[in-house]
Amino acid sequence: MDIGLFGQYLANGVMLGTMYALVAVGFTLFFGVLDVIKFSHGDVLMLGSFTGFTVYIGLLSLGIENPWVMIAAILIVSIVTTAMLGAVIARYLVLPLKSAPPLNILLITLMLGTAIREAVRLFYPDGSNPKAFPALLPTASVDLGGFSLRADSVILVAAGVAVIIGLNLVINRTRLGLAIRAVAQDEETAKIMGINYTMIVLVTFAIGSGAAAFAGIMNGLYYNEVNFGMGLLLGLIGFCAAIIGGLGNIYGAILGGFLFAALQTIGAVALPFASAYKDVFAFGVVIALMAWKPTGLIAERSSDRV
Amino acid sequence: MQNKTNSDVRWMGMPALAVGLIVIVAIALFGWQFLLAESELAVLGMVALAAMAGVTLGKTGLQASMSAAMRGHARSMNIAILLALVSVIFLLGQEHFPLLMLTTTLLYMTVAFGLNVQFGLTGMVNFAGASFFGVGAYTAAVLTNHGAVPPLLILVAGGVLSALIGCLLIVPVVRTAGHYSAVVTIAFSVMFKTFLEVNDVLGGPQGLMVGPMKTFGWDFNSSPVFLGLEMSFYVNYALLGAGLAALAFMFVQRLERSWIGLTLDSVRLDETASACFGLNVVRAKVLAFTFGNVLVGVAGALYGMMISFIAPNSFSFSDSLLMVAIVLLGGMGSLWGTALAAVIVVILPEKLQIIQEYRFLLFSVVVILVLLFRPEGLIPRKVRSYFPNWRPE
Amino acid sequence: MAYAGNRRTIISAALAASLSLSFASAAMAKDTVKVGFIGPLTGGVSSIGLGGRNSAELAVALRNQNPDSKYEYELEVLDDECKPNVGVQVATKLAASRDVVGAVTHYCSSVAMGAVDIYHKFNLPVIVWGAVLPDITYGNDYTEVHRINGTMINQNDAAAEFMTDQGYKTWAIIHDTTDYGKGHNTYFSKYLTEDGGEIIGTFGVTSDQQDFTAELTKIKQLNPEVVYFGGLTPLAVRIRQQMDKLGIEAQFQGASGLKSEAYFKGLSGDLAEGTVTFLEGAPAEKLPGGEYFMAEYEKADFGEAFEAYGPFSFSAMNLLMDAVEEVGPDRKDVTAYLADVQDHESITGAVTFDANGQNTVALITEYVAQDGEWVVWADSEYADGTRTLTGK
Amino acid sequence: MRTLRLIPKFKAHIWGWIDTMSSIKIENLFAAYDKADVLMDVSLEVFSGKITCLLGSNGAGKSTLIRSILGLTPPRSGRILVDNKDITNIATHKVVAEGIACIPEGRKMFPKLTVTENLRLGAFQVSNEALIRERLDKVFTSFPRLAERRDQLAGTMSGGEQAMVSIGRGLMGGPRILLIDEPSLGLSPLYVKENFKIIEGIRNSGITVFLVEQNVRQTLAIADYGYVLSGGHVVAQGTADELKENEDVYAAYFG
Repeated sequence: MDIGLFGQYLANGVMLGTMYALVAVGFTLFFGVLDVIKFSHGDVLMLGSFTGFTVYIGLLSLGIENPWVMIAAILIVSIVTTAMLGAVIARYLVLPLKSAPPLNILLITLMLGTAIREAVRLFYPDGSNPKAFPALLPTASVDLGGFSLRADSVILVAAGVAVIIGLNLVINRTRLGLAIRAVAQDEETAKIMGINYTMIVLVTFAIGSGAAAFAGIMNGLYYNEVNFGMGLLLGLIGFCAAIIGGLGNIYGAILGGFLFAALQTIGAVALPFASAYKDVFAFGVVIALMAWKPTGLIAERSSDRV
Repeated sequence: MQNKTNSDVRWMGMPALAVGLIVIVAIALFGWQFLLAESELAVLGMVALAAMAGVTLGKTGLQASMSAAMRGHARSMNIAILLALVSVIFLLGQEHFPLLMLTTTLLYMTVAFGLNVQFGLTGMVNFAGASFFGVGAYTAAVLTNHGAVPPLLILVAGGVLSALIGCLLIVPVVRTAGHYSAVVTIAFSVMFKTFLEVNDVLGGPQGLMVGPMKTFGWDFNSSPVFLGLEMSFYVNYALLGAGLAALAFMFVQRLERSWIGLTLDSVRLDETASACFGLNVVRAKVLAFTFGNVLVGVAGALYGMMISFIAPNSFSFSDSLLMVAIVLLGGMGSLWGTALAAVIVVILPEKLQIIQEYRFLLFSVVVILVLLFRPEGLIPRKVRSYFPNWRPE
Repeated sequence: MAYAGNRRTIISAALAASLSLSFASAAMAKDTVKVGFIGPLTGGVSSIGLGGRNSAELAVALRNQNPDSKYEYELEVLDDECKPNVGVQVATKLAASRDVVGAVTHYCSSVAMGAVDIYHKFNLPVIVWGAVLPDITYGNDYTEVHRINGTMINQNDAAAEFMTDQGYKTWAIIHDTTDYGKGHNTYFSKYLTEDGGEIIGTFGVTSDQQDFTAELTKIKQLNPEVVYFGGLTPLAVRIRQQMDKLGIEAQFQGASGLKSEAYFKGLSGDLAEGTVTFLEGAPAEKLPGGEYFMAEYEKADFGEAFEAYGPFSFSAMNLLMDAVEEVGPDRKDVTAYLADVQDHESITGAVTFDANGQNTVALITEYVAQDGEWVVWADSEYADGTRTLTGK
Repeated sequence: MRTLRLIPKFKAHIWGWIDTMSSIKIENLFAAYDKADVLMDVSLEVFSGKITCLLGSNGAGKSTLIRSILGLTPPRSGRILVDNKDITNIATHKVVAEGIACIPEGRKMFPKLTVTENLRLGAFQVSNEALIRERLDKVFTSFPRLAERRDQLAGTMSGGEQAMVSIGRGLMGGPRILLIDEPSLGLSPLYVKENFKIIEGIRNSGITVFLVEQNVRQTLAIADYGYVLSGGHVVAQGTADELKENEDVYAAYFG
C-alpha cells in the first residue's frame, strides 16, 4: 500500500477513533460513579447535534454568519443543554433506580433512547429526513502524495483530542475529579468525606453528556449531515469500545475507541473478503477479545474505577 | 397471609379454587374480546378496564386468593388455564389475524421462558435472543425447502442448532459477567443480522420462504374443519404454540424447583460462594445458556413456519431488546409475570396501530413508567416453594 | 382515518356505541367500502411511507368528495415498519378483515416478498406502490398481486444505457446490503457490463452506516469516472458528502431511492448539483394529472412531502377505487377487473398489467440535480450543454 | 433486657469536668436496617472535649448508630442534635459541614488513590489550599511513614499504614467531633496500642471523640465516659471508672 493511501486511512481512522473515544468516555464515567450503563447515550449525542443544528438555523435567521461565532455558539448551547439533559436523566431516571437490578437501568435508558429518537423523528420539523449540517470550518486542503489532508479534519481531530485530554486532566488533576474518582471507588466513604454525592453524580452525567454533545457536533461538522438515527450505532460502538477497553477506566475507553475504529478500517480495506463484512469482522473481534480478556484490555481490578 | 393455610384465604366468601376458576374464565373472555376489538375506542376502553380491574381487584384480596389457588390447586388450575386457552383458540376459530397475534404471543412467551432461565435464574444476560430465534427460523426454512424432514423434527432441529450456535459464544459468555457479557451478546446480535444480509447463501436481505408444517398427513396450512365450520389454518399453529408454551412453562418450572434450579440461583447470587460449596459454576452456566437457547430456537422454528417468510430484518438487535423487555417487565425469573409481559409487549403495539407513528414513542414511555414504579416487574418472582401444599407450622 | 370499527363483537360494539356516538352520526347515504394502505410509517424510510400514505389518503378524500362515486371509501392504514415479520402480520390483519376489498401496499421489497403469499392465501387484490424487486410480481403467479411502478430491471437497464451514452467508461459501485441495494447492484452491474461499462470496484455497506471513508478512500485510489450508489437517500447524502471530504471528483449516480427532496436538504453547498438518478414513471408535473395532484396535495396541507412514490400510491389507490366503482366491492371481481387493466388512465401514465400483474409501461425518467431540485434531464441545462456533468 | 440498667441515668451536673454541654445528643433513636430493627429507643450524649465510648458486641447496633449520625441510615424516629442543632435526616455532606468527621470501620481507604489524595479528600470541604497544605504537613510530621509513601496507592499499603492514613484523613477536615468506628479491628496488638494512644492525643488536642469499640479494657483505659449497647438498647452507662468496676456486667455482654 502506498504511503498516501495509508495516510488517508490513518487520518480517517483517527477521526473515527476520536469520536468513538468521546462516546466511550461517557459510558466509562457513568459506569464509574454509578455502576450503570446509560444506553441512551447515543441518542443524547444525536439530540446534542440537533440542538447544534437548531442553533445554526436560529443564528442564520438572526443574520449572524461569521463561522467562528457560529461554531462557538453552537458548541456552547449544545453542550450546555445536553449536559443539563444528562443531569436530568441521572436525577429522575437513573438515581431512583439505583437499588434496582442493573439490567433495569439498562432497559430504561434503552427505552429512553428510543423515546428520544422517536420524539425527534416525529416532532422536530421534517425530523425523519437527514439535515444538512453546515460546513463551518475552513476547507483548505494539503495534498500529500495522493492523500488530501483537510484543514477541517485536522481542526476537528485536534479539538476532539484536546477535549479528551482536557477531560482526563479534569478527572485526574482537579478537586472535582478527585471527588468523582472517590465516589467511583467507594460511594459511602466518599459521602463521609463530605462529598455531595448526588451533586457529583449529576455533574458526572453532565460532563459525559456534554462530551457526547461535542462528539455529536464534531460528527455534524465532519459529515455535514445529521439524522435522527445517528446515535444508535454510535452509542452501540461507544459502549463496545468502553467495554473492550475495560469499563470504568478512562484510558481503556480511549484505547477501545481507537481500537474499534482500527478494526472497522482494517475490515473494510485490508481483508480479502467484501467490505460489507467489516462490521461482522469488528464485532467478531470484539467477541474474541472478550473471550481472551473477560474484563477488558485494561482490566478492572478490585475497584479500579475512572 | 403467610400464616394462613390455603383454605383460609377467601375472597368474597368463596374458596380459593372457585375464585381461581372464575378469574381464569374472566381473563379468557376478556382476552377473546380484546383480540377481536378493532375500533380504537374499544381497545383503549378495554386497556383501561384491564388496568382498573388489575389495581382494584388486587386490593380486595383477590390476588391472595389467586395465589392461594395456584399454590393449593396447581394441577387443576394449570389444566383450567390450558383449557381456557384452547377454548379461546376455538372461539377465535375463523379470525385469522387475532389467531396470528395469539400464536405470536405464545411463541414470544416460550422465548421469554427460555431467556428467563438465563436472566432470571442464572443471572446471565443474553441480548441476542432474536438471533437465536432467527437460527430456529432459518433452520426451519432450510429444512422445509430442502428435503423431507418430518416437521416435528424440524422444531427439534431448530432448538439443537440454536444451542450449537450458542456454543460459539459459550467461552466468552461464561468467562465474562454483567455488562461484559452483555457486550458479547450485543455484538453477536449485530453480527448475526449483518452476516445474514451480506451473504446470499441464506437468501440474503431478501429473505427466504419457509414451507408449511405437515405432520402425519395433516397440512398445517390447510384449514381444519370443526363442528362443520371451516376454521382458520392458524388454529393449527395456535394449538401447537399453546402446547409449546405450556411445555416450556412446565420445563422451566420443574427446572426452577429442581436441584439444578437451586444451583442456578446460587450461581446468580454469588458465583464465588457457589464455587466454594463445590458447585460447578461453569457447568451451570453452560447448561442454562444452552437450555434457554434451545427453547428460543424451537419457538423460532415454529414461528418461521407459521409466518412462512423470514428475512434478516426480523431478527435485529431491536427485536432482541423486545424480548429482554418482556423478561424485565414481567419480573426476572417470574414465569407468570413473563407470560403477562409477553401479552403486553406483543399485542399492545399491534392494537395501537391506530396511533400509528406515535406508538413506539408511547410504548417506550410505558416501559419506562412501569420500570420506574414497579422495578421488580409486573409480577415479581416469589420465593421458591418445593412443596406447594406444605407450610411450616 | 378509520373511525367506525368492525363491529363484529358484542362487547366491542357496545363499547364503541357508548363511546363513539359523535362519530357514528356522520351521514352515510352511500355504502361504505373499506380499502387498505400499508407502508413504512416508522423507522428510517418513514418519510417515503408517510408521503405514500398521505397520497393514498388524498386519493380517498378526493373520491369521497366526488358526488358521482357510487361508494363512500374508508381507508385503513397500517404500518409495516419496513420489517418482513411485521409486514406479514399487518398484511394478515388487512387480508383477513373481510370488509376490506383491496389494498395499496408496501414500499420495502423484502416486506412485499413476505406479504404476497398472504394476499394470495386470502384472495385480497393488492397493488404495490413502491417496492421495486422484480420477484414480487415475477417470482410467483398470484393473480392478486399487481404493481403500478416499474421494477429495478427497467430502471437499471435505462440507467446503464443512459450513462454509457454519456461517454463514461469506469464505475465504482456502492450498495447497501438490503434487498433494495443488492438488487440494484445485480441489475445495474448486469446491464452496465452489457453496455460496455467497466466496474472497477463494488462495495457493500450496511443500511445504518455513518462513515464511508474507508470504502471511499479505496474508491479514490481506483479513480472511477462514476460512483454509482444503490440505496436510499440518507446513505446517499452521507456518501456524497464524504466523497467531497476525500476529494473524489467523480460523477455521482443514484438509484430511484435517491430521488427525494431530502437529498437537497441533507447536502450542504452545491454538492448535490449534477447528481443523476432514474425513476420509474414521470415526474408529477409531467404526468397527465400531475399538476392537479400537486395542487391538491398542496391544498390538503400534509405535514410531509409526497416524495418520489407519492404519485404511484395516489394512482394505485385511484385504480383500485376505479375497479370497485366498476365491479362492486368484491375481492374476486376486483381481482378479475385488475387482471384486464389495459391503458388505464392514471396520473403516472397509462397502466397496463401483464400476466404477472406488472405494469408494463416501463417509462423511466432521467433526473439531474440542478439548483437544488430534481429536473428532468431533457429539460435541464445539462441536456442543452449549458452545464456539464462531472468529467465531461 | 431493659431491666439490666444497673447504673442510674447519667446526671451531667454532678460531674465536675462537665462544664460544657454535650456535643452530640441522641434522643429516642429508632433505626431499622432492611426492615429489621437495629436500634430501639437509644438516647445518649457525646461530651465536648472528652472521649465518649460506645461498647457492644458484634451486631449490637453500634455501626448503625454511627451511620445514623452521619445520615447514611436515616433513623425511623428520634432526634440527633449537634450542639443543639437538629441534624436528623440531613444529607451526609451537610453533617460533615457541621464539623463532624469519621474514621470508618475497616479504615475504608480509596485503594486506587494515592496517600496524598486520600488525605486531601479528608479536607474536601476545606477550600483554603494553604490550610490544606498546613494540615498535610502536620499529618506527615505525625506519621513520617506516610510522608515517605505520599505518592503510593493506598490500596497497596499494609493495614497499619492504612490506619494511619485513615486517622490522618479524619483529622484533615479540622473536625470538632470525631467519630471513630472500631479502630482496633484487624490490627496487630502493637498497632492497637499505638492507635489508642493517638486517640488519646486527639482528645487532648481538644477534639471531641466518640469511640465505638468492642475492645473493652483498652477502650475504658482512655475513655472518659461510656455506654454499653446490647440488642439495640443502651443497657449500661457511666464514667469509665464506674464501668471498669462492673466487669461482671461486661462478662454478660462480651463473654
